[in-house]
Amino acid sequence: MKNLLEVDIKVPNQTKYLRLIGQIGEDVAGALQKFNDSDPEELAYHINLVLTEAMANAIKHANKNDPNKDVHISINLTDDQLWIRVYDQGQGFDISSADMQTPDPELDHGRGVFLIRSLMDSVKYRRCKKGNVLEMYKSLRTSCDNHSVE
Amino acid sequence: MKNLLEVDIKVPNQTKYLRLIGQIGEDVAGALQKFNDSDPEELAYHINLVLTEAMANAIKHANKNDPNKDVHISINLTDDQLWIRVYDQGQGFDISSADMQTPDPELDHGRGVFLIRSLMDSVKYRRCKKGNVLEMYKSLRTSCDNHSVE
Amino acid sequence: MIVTSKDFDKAVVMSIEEERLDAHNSNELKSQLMNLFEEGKSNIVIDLQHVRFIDSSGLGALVSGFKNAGSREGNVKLCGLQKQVKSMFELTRLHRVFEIFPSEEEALASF
Amino acid sequence: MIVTSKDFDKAVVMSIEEERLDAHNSNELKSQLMNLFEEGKSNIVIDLQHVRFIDSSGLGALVSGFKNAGSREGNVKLCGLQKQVKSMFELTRLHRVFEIFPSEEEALASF
Ligand SMILES: Nc1ncnc2c1ncn2[C@@H]1O[C@H](COP(=O)(O)OP(=O)(O)O)[C@@H](O)[C@H]1O
Ligand SMILES: Nc1ncnc2c1ncn2[C@@H]1O[C@H](COP(=O)(O)OP(=O)(O)O)[C@@H](O)[C@H]1O
Repeated sequence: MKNLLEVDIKVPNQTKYLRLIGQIGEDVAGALQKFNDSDPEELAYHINLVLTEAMANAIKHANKNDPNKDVHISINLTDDQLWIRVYDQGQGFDISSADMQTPDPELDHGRGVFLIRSLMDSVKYRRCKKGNVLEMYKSLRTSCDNHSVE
Repeated sequence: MKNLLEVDIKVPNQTKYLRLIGQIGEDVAGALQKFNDSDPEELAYHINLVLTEAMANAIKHANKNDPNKDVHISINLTDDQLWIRVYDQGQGFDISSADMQTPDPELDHGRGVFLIRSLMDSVKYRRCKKGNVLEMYKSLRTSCDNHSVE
Repeated sequence: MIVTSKDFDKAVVMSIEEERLDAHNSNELKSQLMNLFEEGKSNIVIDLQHVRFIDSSGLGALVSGFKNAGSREGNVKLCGLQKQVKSMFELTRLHRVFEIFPSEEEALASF
Repeated sequence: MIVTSKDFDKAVVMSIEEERLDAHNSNELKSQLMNLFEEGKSNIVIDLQHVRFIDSSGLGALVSGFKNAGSREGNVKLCGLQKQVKSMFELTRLHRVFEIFPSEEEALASF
């Protein structure tokens, strides 16, 4: 599978950059001509959202809001596969503890990992060279398999 | 000078991706709160344009429209400096031969390098590891030097 | 964060004049709601018509307002949800927590 | 590339229904203009009101149409330029080549 599109981004560990990262995710979605069963705006929203959730967790929980740290994000798109990786410099956490149950509707937090898991096909969190990476994968194959890039 | 923002992109050597690259350039411009003497929309347009012109030249003149080649683009933004680099896999050319004179208004081509030079503070074209790079620099320092990133 | 508030007989309508509600501005939404509670206003309609994007922390700020209003015998109701925003409430089952109305008028009439 | 054409007594108005005119679609603009010339239509108003972005190859396609029209005793005039698009014509001195009008009506009246 040829790698069609690779976007690597390094931004300061600050929430004001969430908008930029989400926007770039929407642009990448816009480069897809045919979509998964979802409509184009929905896919753009979902990519924006998982990037925003993963980056916000890296900023808050892993990098402890230290503005001198960085968040590194990579987006890889082929004809029918989307990979998003968000790297943090924290101590890590056990993602299996955040289970797939719908979060308690009365809680004012704790919906980020749930949303990511709901919208992506597979989610892994593992150690890597300089910290940890949240690795999210989504198949973009249509039912009739006539998917292509614009 | 701390590197605030780094975006690295690899796309297939196809003009249909010009829009995506230009759009990402506009997003990066949008992350700047205060601007050069220009207004925000103007700076966004200029970044979109120089990316589009440089990438179109890499696709057409260097990579000879070969759809299996790639174009590699890097955008670096600090508080007051913008660097844009566009890498091609061609045989290179002598950029000094494209001089600073306004192109003949009757010609239907030959305005790309002129526009890039008009809008950026410095432009260099040189050999690098796997080909050539067009390196464009712009200072974002305001007259009163109170520039900052949003 | 830009927020405008209008006082009506039965409730305050707070309109979020932002395209995006995320971890960068959701704390400010929480504190804007707190200000209203401290002024004794606990029946609130939040107009989301300008919000194109909401993340989990934006949802969380709304839940926190909802709980605070409840503890003061008030309520937080929502209106003007765009399609994608609405689907976030459905995905997280929050459409069963909040009363959601198409328009400000309908939300106000329900108090 | 989406382009709509309307025939008037004195000229054809060709409206570019694209946000962006760049090296990806400028050749198509050239050939759409060629089609009109081959139908014997050489007085043309190009309405750019929807074009938010134009690059050097978009400008080049317009110049090529202008020269072709001239060689057929016709003219290509422009209308509806957005602010940033207009500034590209000024930077490249093409505002001295083309007659540029605020509206389609004014462009048509000038033939
Ligand atoms: N990158 C990370 N590094 C460390 N801990 C994390 C990371 N991402 C998530 N977590 C942990 O998982 C929990 C659940 O995350 P999430 O579902 O996004 O909810 P929230 O961030 O609102 O608490 C967090 O409270 C945090 O303890
Ligand atoms: N990356 C490149 N590799 C090889 N030649 C180039 C490259 N960029 C520009 N050129 C040369 O410089 C000339 C001027 O480029 P430009 O001003 O963009 O005009 P145009 O592309 O319309 O001819 C081109 O015609 C080409 O010969």
